[in-house]
Amino acid sequence: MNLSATDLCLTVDGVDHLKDVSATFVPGRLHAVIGRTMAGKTTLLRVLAGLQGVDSGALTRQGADFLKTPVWRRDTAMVYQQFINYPHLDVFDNVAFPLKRAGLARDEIRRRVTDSLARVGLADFERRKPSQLSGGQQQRVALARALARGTGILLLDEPLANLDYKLREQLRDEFRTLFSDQGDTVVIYTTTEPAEAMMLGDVVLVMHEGRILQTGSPQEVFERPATTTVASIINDPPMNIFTGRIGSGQVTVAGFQATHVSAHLADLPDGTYRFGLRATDVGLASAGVEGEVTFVEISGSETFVHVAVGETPFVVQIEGIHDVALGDLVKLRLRPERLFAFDEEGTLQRTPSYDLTSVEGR
Amino acid sequence: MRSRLYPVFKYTMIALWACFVAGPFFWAMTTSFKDVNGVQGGATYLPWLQYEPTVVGWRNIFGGAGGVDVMRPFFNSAVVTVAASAVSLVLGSLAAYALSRYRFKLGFIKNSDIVFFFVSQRIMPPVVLVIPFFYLLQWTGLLDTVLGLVIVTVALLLPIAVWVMVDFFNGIPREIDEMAMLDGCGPFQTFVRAILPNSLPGLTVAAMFCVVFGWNDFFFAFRLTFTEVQTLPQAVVALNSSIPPWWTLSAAALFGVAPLILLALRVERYLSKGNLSGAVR
Amino acid sequence: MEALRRHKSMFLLPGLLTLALIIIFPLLFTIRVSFSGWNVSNPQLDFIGGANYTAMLHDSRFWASITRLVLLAGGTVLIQYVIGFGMALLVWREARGRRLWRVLFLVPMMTTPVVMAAIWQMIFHESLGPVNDLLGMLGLTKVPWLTESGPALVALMTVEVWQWTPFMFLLLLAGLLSLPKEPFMAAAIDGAGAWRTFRKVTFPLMAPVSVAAIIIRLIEASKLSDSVYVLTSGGPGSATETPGYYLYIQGLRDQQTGYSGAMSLTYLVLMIVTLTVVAALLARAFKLKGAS
Amino acid sequence: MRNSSYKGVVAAAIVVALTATACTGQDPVENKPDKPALFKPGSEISYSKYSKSYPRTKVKDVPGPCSYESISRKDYSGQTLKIISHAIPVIGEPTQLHAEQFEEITGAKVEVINVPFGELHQKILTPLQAGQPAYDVMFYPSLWIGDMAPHLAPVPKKYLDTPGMKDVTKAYMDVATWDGKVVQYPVDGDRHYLKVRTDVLQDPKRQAAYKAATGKELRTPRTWAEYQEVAAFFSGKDVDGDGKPNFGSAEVTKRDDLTFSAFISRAAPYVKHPDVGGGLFFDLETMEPLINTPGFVRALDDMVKAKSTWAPGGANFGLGDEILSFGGGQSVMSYSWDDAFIQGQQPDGTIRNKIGAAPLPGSDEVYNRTTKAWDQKPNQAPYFTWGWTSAVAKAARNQDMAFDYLCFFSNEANTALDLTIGRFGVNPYRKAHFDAEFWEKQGWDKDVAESYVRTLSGMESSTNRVFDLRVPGVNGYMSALANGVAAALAGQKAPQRALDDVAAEWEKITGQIGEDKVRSAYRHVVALEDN
Repeated sequence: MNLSATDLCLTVDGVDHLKDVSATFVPGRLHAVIGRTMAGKTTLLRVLAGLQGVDSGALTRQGADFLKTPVWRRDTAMVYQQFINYPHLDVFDNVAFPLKRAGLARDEIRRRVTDSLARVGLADFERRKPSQLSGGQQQRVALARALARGTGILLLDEPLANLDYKLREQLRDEFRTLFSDQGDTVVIYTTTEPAEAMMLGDVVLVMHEGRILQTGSPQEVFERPATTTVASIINDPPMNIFTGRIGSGQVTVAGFQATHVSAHLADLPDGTYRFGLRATDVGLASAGVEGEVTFVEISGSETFVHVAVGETPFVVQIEGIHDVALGDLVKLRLRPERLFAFDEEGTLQRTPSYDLTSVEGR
Repeated sequence: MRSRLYPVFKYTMIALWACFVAGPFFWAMTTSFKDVNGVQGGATYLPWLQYEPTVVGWRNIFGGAGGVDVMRPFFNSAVVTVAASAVSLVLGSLAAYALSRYRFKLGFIKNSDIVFFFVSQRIMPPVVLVIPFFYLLQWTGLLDTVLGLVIVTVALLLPIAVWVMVDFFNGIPREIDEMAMLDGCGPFQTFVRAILPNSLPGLTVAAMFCVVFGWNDFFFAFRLTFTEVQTLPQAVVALNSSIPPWWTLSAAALFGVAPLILLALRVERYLSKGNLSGAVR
Repeated sequence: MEALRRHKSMFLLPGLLTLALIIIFPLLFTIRVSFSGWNVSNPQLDFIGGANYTAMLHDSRFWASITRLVLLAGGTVLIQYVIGFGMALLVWREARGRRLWRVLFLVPMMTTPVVMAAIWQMIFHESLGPVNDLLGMLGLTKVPWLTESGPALVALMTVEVWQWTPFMFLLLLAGLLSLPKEPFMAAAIDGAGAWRTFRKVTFPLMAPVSVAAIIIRLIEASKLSDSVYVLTSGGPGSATETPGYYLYIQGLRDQQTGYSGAMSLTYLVLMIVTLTVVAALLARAFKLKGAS
Repeated sequence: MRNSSYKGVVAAAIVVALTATACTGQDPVENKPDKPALFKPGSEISYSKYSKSYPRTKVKDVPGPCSYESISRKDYSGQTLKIISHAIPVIGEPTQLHAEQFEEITGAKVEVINVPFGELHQKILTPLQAGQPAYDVMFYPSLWIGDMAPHLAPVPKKYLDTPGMKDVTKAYMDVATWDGKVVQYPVDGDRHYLKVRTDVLQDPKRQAAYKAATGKELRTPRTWAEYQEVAAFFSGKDVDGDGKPNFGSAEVTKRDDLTFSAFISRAAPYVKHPDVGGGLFFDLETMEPLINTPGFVRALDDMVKAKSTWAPGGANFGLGDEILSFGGGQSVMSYSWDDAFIQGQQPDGTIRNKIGAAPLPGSDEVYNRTTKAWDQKPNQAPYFTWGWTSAVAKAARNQDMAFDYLCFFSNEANTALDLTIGRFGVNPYRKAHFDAEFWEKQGWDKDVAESYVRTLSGMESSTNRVFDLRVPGVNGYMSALANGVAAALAGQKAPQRALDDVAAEWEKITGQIGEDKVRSAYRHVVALEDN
């Protein structure tokens, strides 16, 4: 029942859309594919769905060559970022469409449609046309259609991306229930939002420039990002990545004495490293690395202060509202025990021992 | 901001143009109720006041000596137009769908070249085509048959259908096709169940163009048929003699253009909704 | 959708092959016949080399008809564009009886050109037609509409403008109706007047539609012959003869099939080249204007 | 494979379609035995039941093989006769009318196609040349005989022996004959002659005024020079007091209409020298065109000068315009076929019985192409302009039925009625038609009827006749000629230059068709002229 991709490659006009992508997707688990825009997530889904061919590589399902199976026999449902529904059909018929194609009995169709519309909270909207619904409702219709079929593979391509913030949060929470019981279905969910991936994914795949950089449980990926790129992708705001030196028990950044070398880095030989530090682990202080404030963002109860230390940008996330002005010179305090250390190529060397309870939601 | 004179200007222009547009219909209408006495003395406009109206022109177009029988030509025109339009719409939509959704490459020939090939057929002057068509139909035994005329008319209409439909399909998100396929439709089912139902406005516009150009074709129908497939324009032109009976000619002309005027009334809302906009971009 | 490679030709081929079959034979036939002496009393595919083409080079009537067509088509299409655009603008938004006007303005293009040309022939009749009668009421002299070169050309252009302005109107109205609203709001906020809005917003936005509509009409106008046939028969003299009509005379009426084949091909090639060039020029001209 | 099965379906559909059409075709011709006649011998025949626009006139069915009585014995039920004819009404309307009658009395189904003049030649000839049995019976201008003859069925003896055929004048039997065989079925006799308003030309007051102005007697013009003087005198004057100006001359001048015939009428007396044979349009020996010789040029000069005497639009008159202009009283004189005259004599016409017929104007000198000099002698040359004729295609499925239709079309009763309806375009071609009494019965004044009959029969007895250029490709020659004439009338070319160009064009056409082919056809024409 596994869906296995081996060394999938696809190049279009000289740009790698997929590069040596190998992964195994297991039924009953939700695979969250996280990556920035253009990372190849959508392409991967389209290849899995059969909407897009590949240059090389293999795709097997239950041991059979899945690449040869045409789209309409792949037993796959897909929910698009852009709330795609059949404009000419009403909500009920939209959801019933695949069921009719599958040749189900009328009663069964009615039962399943009603059921899945109820699950997405659209029970009273059966006879509306998609154009008469809000964006969130349209996406629910698409979701209901995908769920109603009970397909072997369910693909969700950034289903929340085009919704406003509140709806997104609301639907995200609903998704957790919706996907909690997926039995034999391989669920693959792409997103650019670390929180979504962490919350929903049983397995997280990190993609960048057509490659899968890391696969693992959310904790694993979050705690042990294999590279600086992964580290930056799976954190929001992206993890601060900067170059520093370890020497004489001190970490030096941009010529400033930043902090002492914490225990988990103690066995590293002296030299130049790339360090990663989450925005929450940087603070403003009276002493430390000095930089200039370039931008201040206030979001709810938090303030994000963007600071340029020489060429290196930092984001500092602090509780409460702070009176910092553009152009101010500030000093950054780096929490030494939270430093991720990578070598100069960006490969993970040391991670901080992490307190799991601080990961949101888990 | 606008000056108060603007509405005056606006409705004056509209009225002037409306008069110009309606003029020939008015003239044909008034002439169709004249007879030789009403015509010979010079231009007259109003029945009873300026001439004694008769229905002789109208009677003459329904058979009888000295007139034409428009009913059979009407039927022929309708059959040929509907059949050729239907074939063109089917073949044209299929081809347009392919050209809108798939990429073709044959040497240096790409999609846009194929679209151009279709559309460029409109550039062919009918007079260039008609002689070869004559022999083509003769060799296939299709001269003077409805089928032969339909085939030839398809050549005229297919480019129009492709032109309108390619752009219309381009305006329908591809994701709908993809979703239909994911939902278990093969390519053909996808086209029929997911795309066509969403293409009704485009199909209406394409159908209207097909019907207009099919119905109004005189040249091919005239030269590729002998007696069996007289179409309406032929019946009207049969009255264009050295001494044309203007009243009968007018009545026949009005009868011949009436169906499409009724069509215009029915499809105006489709046309005005901007459904064509894709086709002109 | 590469997995569908196998299916795509299934959609394309029926239409493409049908058209190719219907079109390619006539083209080949015309090419072949243009090298033959096929005429009314010798209907055979013999081979006479390029004699037809040589004769054509010296056929001043043919070349005159081409020049005339360029002027006629260019002139009428320009007039159609201006009027069509004007009328589309007038009934685009708020206008009393908008639907009525829209339908009425469409009607002429729905009518059969040969049939309506017969009606126009009555209208332009010098002694029995209403045009001269109305001119007389206005105290103007009668115009020999169909018997003198200048008036005959005017009459012909009038018929063409009547018949096909609706097509222009339709395309331009469709274009106007699909314009985005934002630029107009922006212009309104800027306090732009009607004329400025038109010049800076409407016209540039309509440029692609305009180019397409003009090209489409030019293509159709290049075939102009039906109305010539009924209205003036190319007369007086050959003052209103277009290539389409001259080809008809040579190829069909006088059955100089071989010779008309040579002219047909030349005409076709000239039209394709001219229209391609015109299309490119128009696209550039409108783009420049739109940018300024 | 889906693909191939799909193609298979298409191929099968095409095959089915082709077979279907191929099978619906020719049924074997097997004429049924005669049925009882529907008419008693000598029944009264009238058209009034077919349309209100027909005169109430009744004539007797003249017994004979073509009569209503005889034809109504035939049983052609289940058969179809396909006919092509000119547009309605000229010749097209009688074709239709007699088709309807033929259907009624024989049970045949008759399909008539009416085609505008400009299309007729091509529409008939293309299928004939392609071997396509499109039409059984064809009506067309008789001068196309050179193009049509190879495809026509000779008239069987049975029909040649009918009394109606025997009564056809020699000129029109000649016109119907090709290579010694009668291949066309005469249904119309045509010629150009002069038509004048006698109420104007014979009005003493006007005669005096004319004399005062020009020093000459006002009379029916006998030469083209006189014609021009008279026309110029009346042009622009209101002669009938209706408040609108009248004009001198109405002529057919529209290029693609029948201008070439008008021009030949004007040229005839200048170019047809009674003592010079061997061709008028060509020198039969060398096949060199004579169309640019001084006689023709003089005629074109005349015609250009005549422009000032034409009504508005007169420079683009088709035959229909000419008919309405003279027949409606707008123009004082006109020359062409009978139509304008018959139109003027319509019962409700404004100039009924105010008109007269006369031979075409002649000339005071005639060009002698052998001596290349003008001979000073009065000359008249009647022009037997083409008229409508009919024929049966060799490929006609049922020749009997086709000829029976023509025989019925032209039976005495039908012809008598057709002759009186101007728009039918059927004109006297039998000796019996040259009878003033017949026309007086239609309400014509005696002198009108007599001038008409005298003019027509006078032409028959002339020995200096001009015929059309009845050779293959005649349309090409005539359209070249019309182009030249039109160019001169439009002022685009001087007459000599215009006709030089026509001559060059003619040589080219002759080259294309083949000199021998044209010569052997032209020989027949010359034989008629040089009688």
